[in-house]
Amino acid sequence: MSDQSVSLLQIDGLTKLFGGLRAVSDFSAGLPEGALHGLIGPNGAGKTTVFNMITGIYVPTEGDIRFDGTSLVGMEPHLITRTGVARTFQNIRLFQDMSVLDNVRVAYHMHAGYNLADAILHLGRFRRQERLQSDRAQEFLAVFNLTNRRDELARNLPYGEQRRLEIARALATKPRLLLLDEPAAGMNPVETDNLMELIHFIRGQFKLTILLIEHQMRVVMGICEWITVMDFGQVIARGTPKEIQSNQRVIEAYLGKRRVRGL
Amino acid sequence: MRLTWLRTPLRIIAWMVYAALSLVIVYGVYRLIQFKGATYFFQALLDGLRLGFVYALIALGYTMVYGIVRLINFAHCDVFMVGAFSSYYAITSYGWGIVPAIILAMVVCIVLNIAIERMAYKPLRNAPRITALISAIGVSFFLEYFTALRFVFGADFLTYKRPFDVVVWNVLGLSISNITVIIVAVTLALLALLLYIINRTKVGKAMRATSQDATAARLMGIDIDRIITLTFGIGAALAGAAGVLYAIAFPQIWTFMGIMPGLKAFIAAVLGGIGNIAGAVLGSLLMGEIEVLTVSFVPFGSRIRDLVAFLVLIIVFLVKPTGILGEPQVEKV
Amino acid sequence: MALLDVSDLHVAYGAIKALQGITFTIGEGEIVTLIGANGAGKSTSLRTISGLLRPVQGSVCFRGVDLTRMSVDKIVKLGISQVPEGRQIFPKLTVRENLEMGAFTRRDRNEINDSMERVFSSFPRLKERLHQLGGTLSGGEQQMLAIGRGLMSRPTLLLLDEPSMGLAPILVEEIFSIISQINSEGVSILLVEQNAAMALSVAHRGYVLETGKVALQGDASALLANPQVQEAYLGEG
Amino acid sequence: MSMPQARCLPTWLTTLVVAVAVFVIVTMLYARGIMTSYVYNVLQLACIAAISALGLNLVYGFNGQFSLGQIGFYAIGAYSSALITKEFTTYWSGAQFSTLSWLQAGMIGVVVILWAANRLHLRQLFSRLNKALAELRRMERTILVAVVVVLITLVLVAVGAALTWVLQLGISALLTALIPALPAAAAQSVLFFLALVTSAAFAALVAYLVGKPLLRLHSDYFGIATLGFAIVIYTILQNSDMVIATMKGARGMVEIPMWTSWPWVFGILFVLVVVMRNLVYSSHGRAIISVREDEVAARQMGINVPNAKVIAFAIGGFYAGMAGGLYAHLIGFLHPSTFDFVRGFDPLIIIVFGGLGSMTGTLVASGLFSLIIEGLRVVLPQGFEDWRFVIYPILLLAIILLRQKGLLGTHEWGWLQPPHVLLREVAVTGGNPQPPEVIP
Amino acid sequence: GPAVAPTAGDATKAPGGEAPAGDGTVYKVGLIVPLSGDAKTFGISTMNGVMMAVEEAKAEGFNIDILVEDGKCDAQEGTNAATKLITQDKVHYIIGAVCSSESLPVSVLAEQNKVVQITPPSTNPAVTVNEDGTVKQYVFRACFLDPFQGVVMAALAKELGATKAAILYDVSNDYVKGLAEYAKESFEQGGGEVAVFEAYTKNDTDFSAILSKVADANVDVIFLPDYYNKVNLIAQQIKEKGITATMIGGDGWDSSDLELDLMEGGYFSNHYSPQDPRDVVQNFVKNYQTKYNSMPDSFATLGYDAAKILIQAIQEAGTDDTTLVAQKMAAIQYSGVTGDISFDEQHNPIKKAAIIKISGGQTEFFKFVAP
Ligand SMILES: Nc1ncnc2c1ncn2[C@@H]1O[C@H](COP(=O)(O)OP(=O)(O)OP(=O)(O)O)[C@@H](O)[C@H]1O
Ligand SMILES: Nc1ncnc2c1ncn2[C@@H]1O[C@H](COP(=O)(O)OP(=O)(O)OP(=O)(O)O)[C@@H](O)[C@H]1O
Ligand SMILES: [Mg+2]
Ligand SMILES: [Mg+2]
Repeated sequence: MSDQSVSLLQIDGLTKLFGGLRAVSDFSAGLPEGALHGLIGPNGAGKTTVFNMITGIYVPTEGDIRFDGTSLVGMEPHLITRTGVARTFQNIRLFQDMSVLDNVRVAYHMHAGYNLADAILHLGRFRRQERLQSDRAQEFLAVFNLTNRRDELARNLPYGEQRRLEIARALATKPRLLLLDEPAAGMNPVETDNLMELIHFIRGQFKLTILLIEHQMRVVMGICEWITVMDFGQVIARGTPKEIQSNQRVIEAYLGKRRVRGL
Repeated sequence: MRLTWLRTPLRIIAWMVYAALSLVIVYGVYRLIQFKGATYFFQALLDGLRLGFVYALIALGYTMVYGIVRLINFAHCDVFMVGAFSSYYAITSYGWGIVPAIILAMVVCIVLNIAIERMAYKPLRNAPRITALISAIGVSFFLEYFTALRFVFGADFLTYKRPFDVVVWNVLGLSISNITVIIVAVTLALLALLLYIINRTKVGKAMRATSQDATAARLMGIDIDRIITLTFGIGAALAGAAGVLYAIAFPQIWTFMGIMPGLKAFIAAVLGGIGNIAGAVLGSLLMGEIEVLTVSFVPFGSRIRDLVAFLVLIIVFLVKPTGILGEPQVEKV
Repeated sequence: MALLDVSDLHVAYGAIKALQGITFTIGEGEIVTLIGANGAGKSTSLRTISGLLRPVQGSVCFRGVDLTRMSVDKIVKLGISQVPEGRQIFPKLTVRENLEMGAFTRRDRNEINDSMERVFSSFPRLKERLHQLGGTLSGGEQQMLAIGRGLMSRPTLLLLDEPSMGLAPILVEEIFSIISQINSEGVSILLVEQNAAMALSVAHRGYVLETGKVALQGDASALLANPQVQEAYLGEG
Repeated sequence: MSMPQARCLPTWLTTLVVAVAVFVIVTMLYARGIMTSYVYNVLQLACIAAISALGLNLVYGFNGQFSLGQIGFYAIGAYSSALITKEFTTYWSGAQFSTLSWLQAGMIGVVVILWAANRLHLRQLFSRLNKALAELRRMERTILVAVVVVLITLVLVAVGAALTWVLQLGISALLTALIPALPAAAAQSVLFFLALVTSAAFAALVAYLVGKPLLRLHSDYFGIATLGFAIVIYTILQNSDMVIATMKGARGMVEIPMWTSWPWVFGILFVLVVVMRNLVYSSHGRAIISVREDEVAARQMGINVPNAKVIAFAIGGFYAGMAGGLYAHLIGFLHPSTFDFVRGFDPLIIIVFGGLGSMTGTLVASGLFSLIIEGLRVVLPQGFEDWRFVIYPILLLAIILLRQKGLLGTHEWGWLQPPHVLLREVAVTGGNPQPPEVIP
Repeated sequence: GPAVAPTAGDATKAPGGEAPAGDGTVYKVGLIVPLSGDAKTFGISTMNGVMMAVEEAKAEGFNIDILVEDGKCDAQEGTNAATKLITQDKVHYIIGAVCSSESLPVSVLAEQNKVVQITPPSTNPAVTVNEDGTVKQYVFRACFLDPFQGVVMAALAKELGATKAAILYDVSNDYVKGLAEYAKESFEQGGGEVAVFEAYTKNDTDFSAILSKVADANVDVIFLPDYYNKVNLIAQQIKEKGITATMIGGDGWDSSDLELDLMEGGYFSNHYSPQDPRDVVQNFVKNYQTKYNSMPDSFATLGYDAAKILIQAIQEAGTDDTTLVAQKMAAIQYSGVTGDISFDEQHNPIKKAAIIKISGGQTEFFKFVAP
């Protein structure tokens, strides 16, 4: 797929060592604009580590990550976000003691459009922008069906809503690329189905490119157009869901011989 | 750009810089020794070591409790003071020897510290960490001001009568007293004992587990109340022993005696990497040496010994944000 | 007499009433599963059984002994072991030390080593990571470690809270077969799962919780066939 | 959280009424002689404690950075403002405005250096330099880079110093021309104001410079490093007479004009509360709070975490500096022992006591704190003076144990509550259907 | 042994309990001393001395009402204590405070409110004198100033034949620092050499590094101008270092808690000598011992004399008019335990110093030195 015309995200020879452990080794991939790709692989294969390197949490030992032509390697995480990359976390990381609305508004900070002095003096610009920001944030909440939870503390939300809030928050940074790390974990099949629809919806709505890590095959196979499979930090297969499902190596390393029920 | 022609001159400059630096260092050390003679220099080193071991004795208790319950136990230094006072009364009023006096101090401190834990920390186990810290500060104030009342210990500065005579040996022109030897020996023994308990025994592992995730520890069948009580007990025993030895080294006691050595020792523990037993000793030794060497060799050193010590602390932090032996903070995202 | 009798259990977090009178039993050698949506009170039930939470009302009896006033460590010593939701492994202990902590209540070194070998045979990955710190393991590895640690105490009753969460499909399969295997060795299991289909396929009986109450109960196969369950929890509606 | 309710009065109005009432009542009572200077003084001290604690509340309560260094900034504010006003009244340096003008010019110089260093994008510069020199060995490269570093530093410092010098001349001329021309009372007020603001800004700048490297440290390590900073300041103050004789070191700096009065203290507290409130309930405030909640997530939300931390820390330093300045001019005497590290616990105790992250809590707790310590002085009978500090920790412990989240938890009152966000009918642009409801 | 200090309650009889004498005026006096914190023991001694004087006066029918406040050896606390006493309790006279850091802000308030203040032991010149050299009309002190005592100590060293001296002092204590600086100046002027002039801070307990310097310099005398508690600690370590130089100290040494065997052969200057045969001294020592079960130290002595001076000034003025009392005090001729006292134009007492020698584990009177 790296041969596809223009890649929004282009990863080349990415390697990450933790001490002696090769968590990711010579990983390459390309993601065209508007794609919805899946990244799967056994536990500990290095998927989250790839996300962490894209978003600047870890600095790669080797290799390059280009987003829309600029290299993200060595860039500070918040600057990476500013170039248009957003993510969710495998273990939900919300701002627990802030309200649902404020969680989203924090993400909107970089588009706040007023400075400290405006805020302290409550100048006109502050009022206008704050109004705008609240409206935007509430729009996100509406999309994610969280409007009636607006003033609740994030920590008091049930799990499924926390997951949705995390995605809403990521979207508020106005990304072009969204990285979702196991968004369906801990959801039951019905909730998972809803999530899938939601992902589809936001992709169209916000013109996103999405890279998704997930272990629930009903999600990956259901919505991804293209899948990359990792094992021991390396790519072991790429292809359409159909191809992957029948790939012998993937079955051995990851899917298992018996098809998982509920797929 | 062809820059290769730069290589040779640059390399020459580099070697010159290295040579100059080495010369400066060698000369500096030479001057230090020459300043007042080798004896003076080594005596300073030795005095620093002794002070360091005194700090280490206190720091062990701090770091032990911190390592398990993540609480900066500000009351530790006051428990230490109570230990010193109880041995004082045993020695002056009842003529006890050093060993029974230490044991008494340890027992008194253990009882006191466990009582404090029950009353001031245990109810706060589920509260934010800072609340327990404020509680510890409150306990510390209480102990200091309460014991200064007339009918408790009183506000006087009491001279501590050592239960044995000081013997000063002269080795190669350096004077070493039996007090130094005792302090070093006791500190090292306690260090070994603590390391053994924490790393090798089941209780020690239970302590570490409790410190990392108390709920999970309970699910393993660990009675965390017992473990925490035990931790405070061990901390108190260390404070008791330290109190007596400190009073023997610097034979004067009063109810506020704990604050400064306590602070220094705690900071030394942080310098070494808080929660790390060996780090506490290392940090303390460094702290002691810095102080004594500053006083001995830096102009106006005795006025600014604290300043230098804390500047070193800050510099160490900038290089190693979790202290000398502290594990780096890893967070898996 | 059933192994575990839970009757009319009410549990609250402050003002939030998480459980509002649930009753269920687990027989000797049974696998029982609790299913339900997020926030239904599944984890709360497990936490109450293992003593982490105190009920407002109701009782939990294990072989006729009331657990509701007992401390967690005593309950563990009775033979109840919980694998908590969200793994909760000890991040700064090595994999090996984590497993040893699981055997905290046991004394015999040889038996402990035996158990450890058994865990390794189920999860070979853990053996490879033996000296790595728990906190740096990947999500799935941590889950394996948590289950392995739960098994180390040789429990009579094992409480599993979403053991398949975040695991690769091949391991999910594996875990469920391990669950069946442990059960066949006589360990009773209370299983909480989002993946209701799989849970019901290994369980003997099941209970469906809805907002703190038991909505449905019955044999696993009957529940699997129940159209309500299918629609709400199996995604096959 | 409060639901939208039909209020008869907007919150700002009730809050303003209460503030004005407090101000007027105290002023009246004092003017009528019903309130003694003692109570009047203690009230001012309580307000000063509140200002310093508010600053710490931003650093710890809202930003989550455990700092024990607040007392250091308090000391900086106290001593520098005292030097300024004392120079005005006594010409101790032979001039009337040199401290003030040097401080102001110096701060501008430092800020310019920092700004320039920032604009130069040094990190990129060096990586580019490194790349350009790729064919050289590491050792050789290091030398060249070191030379560049030294050169840039020298240039920046030179520019800053030159700027400072020129500015100082200008500022000093300006002050000399303007202030003495005012009527005496006005001149005094203007100067006092300048002294307070300048020294608070100075404290903030020091906080910025100290915080920049130290804020990388985690929780308790940062706490201890800031404690170290406070002790460094304390030691410097003890030896201050070696550099500036007027500061007198351990003898204590005397005859600082006693200009602080209730209107000053209350007015400044009022303004600073408004500033804090507006800051907290802005996007910048939310960014600061999010850092407390989860640094990693905050970064991923595009927040410049180091920056957010250092800004909060500098603002906290500003508040402490302001409080210190007011204190110096209330007591009229400064002694290093007032800035002992044990005193540094006071603002920490106050904010935990009131409820971390609650501005109302901080205000209430500061009042209560002073009330306990001074109230005991009044209440205890003769002969029990030494019981004051025995009872105070008992009360502290009792309250902490009974209200573990502090007096007010995170609750706020009146206008200090989070501003109400309008519920909007939002139409999702594009007219797509809403995603289906997920099972509750 | 530990002094059994009474609480203020024992000493203060219920105010106003006695029938007003003479014109019926009750003279309200405030006493500010540190009663909490690490200077508490000094505060208690001072208070004991003051209370003895007050009770004697009461027994003679003088109508005095004394109110005690804790100044905690701290500027803010001292200020609060003083404003409370002045504005709430309406006292016209203040005895205190002990630490200069308390006395200084109190002196400003006293001057503003025309309240007569006499501090027993604060030596900081700024307590009685403004920076511009003018005297605070209402503020006095009972102790001699650092320059005088410093000179006395230096002269004593010379007299003992010392040529090389070490001076160790506490930078954080202005009394100690002042003494050290004046002793140094004076000793050097007399041709001596101060080979070691080293500072330490209040909380130091380990003096090994400084003492290595002292040992290395081989001095004849060591000036230790600190209080007895610190001196005990330093002397112990001096002994352990094997240093044999003569130790010389100031009035801070005067305490029953001074470890005499450590100071053997040492000298210190004091306000009086217990061996002084005058009645006033003998009565004071005897009464103090019966009342408090310990020998009076310098704080108690100065507290006693300060209170006596105040009472005498009030009696001479015969009214409660503080301006008059201050004038009377400025011109007072008082004869007390610490000698015959009058005030110089800066409100510092002019009195003799007694040199005390320590030998054979006893203190003995050596000689008087007049200013
Ligand atoms: N900070 C770290 N220090 C040391 N090892 C690490 C660190 N982070 C990850 N690892 C190791 O790197 C490997 C890859 O981890 P990663 O989290 O990327 O796996 P993953 O593919 O996301 O797995 P999962 O599906 O279970 O979440 C694992 O073996 C893990 O133990
Ligand atoms: N610590 C807590 N404090 C307050 N409320 C809580 C707490 N833990 C759980 N709750 C509430 O109790 C209810 C039951 O929660 P529980 O965790 O038992 O649900 P669950 O069935 O395990 O859900 P999930 O599938 O998300 O794990 C929920 O409404 C939840 O919000
Ligand atoms: Mg992962
Ligand atoms: Mg759950």
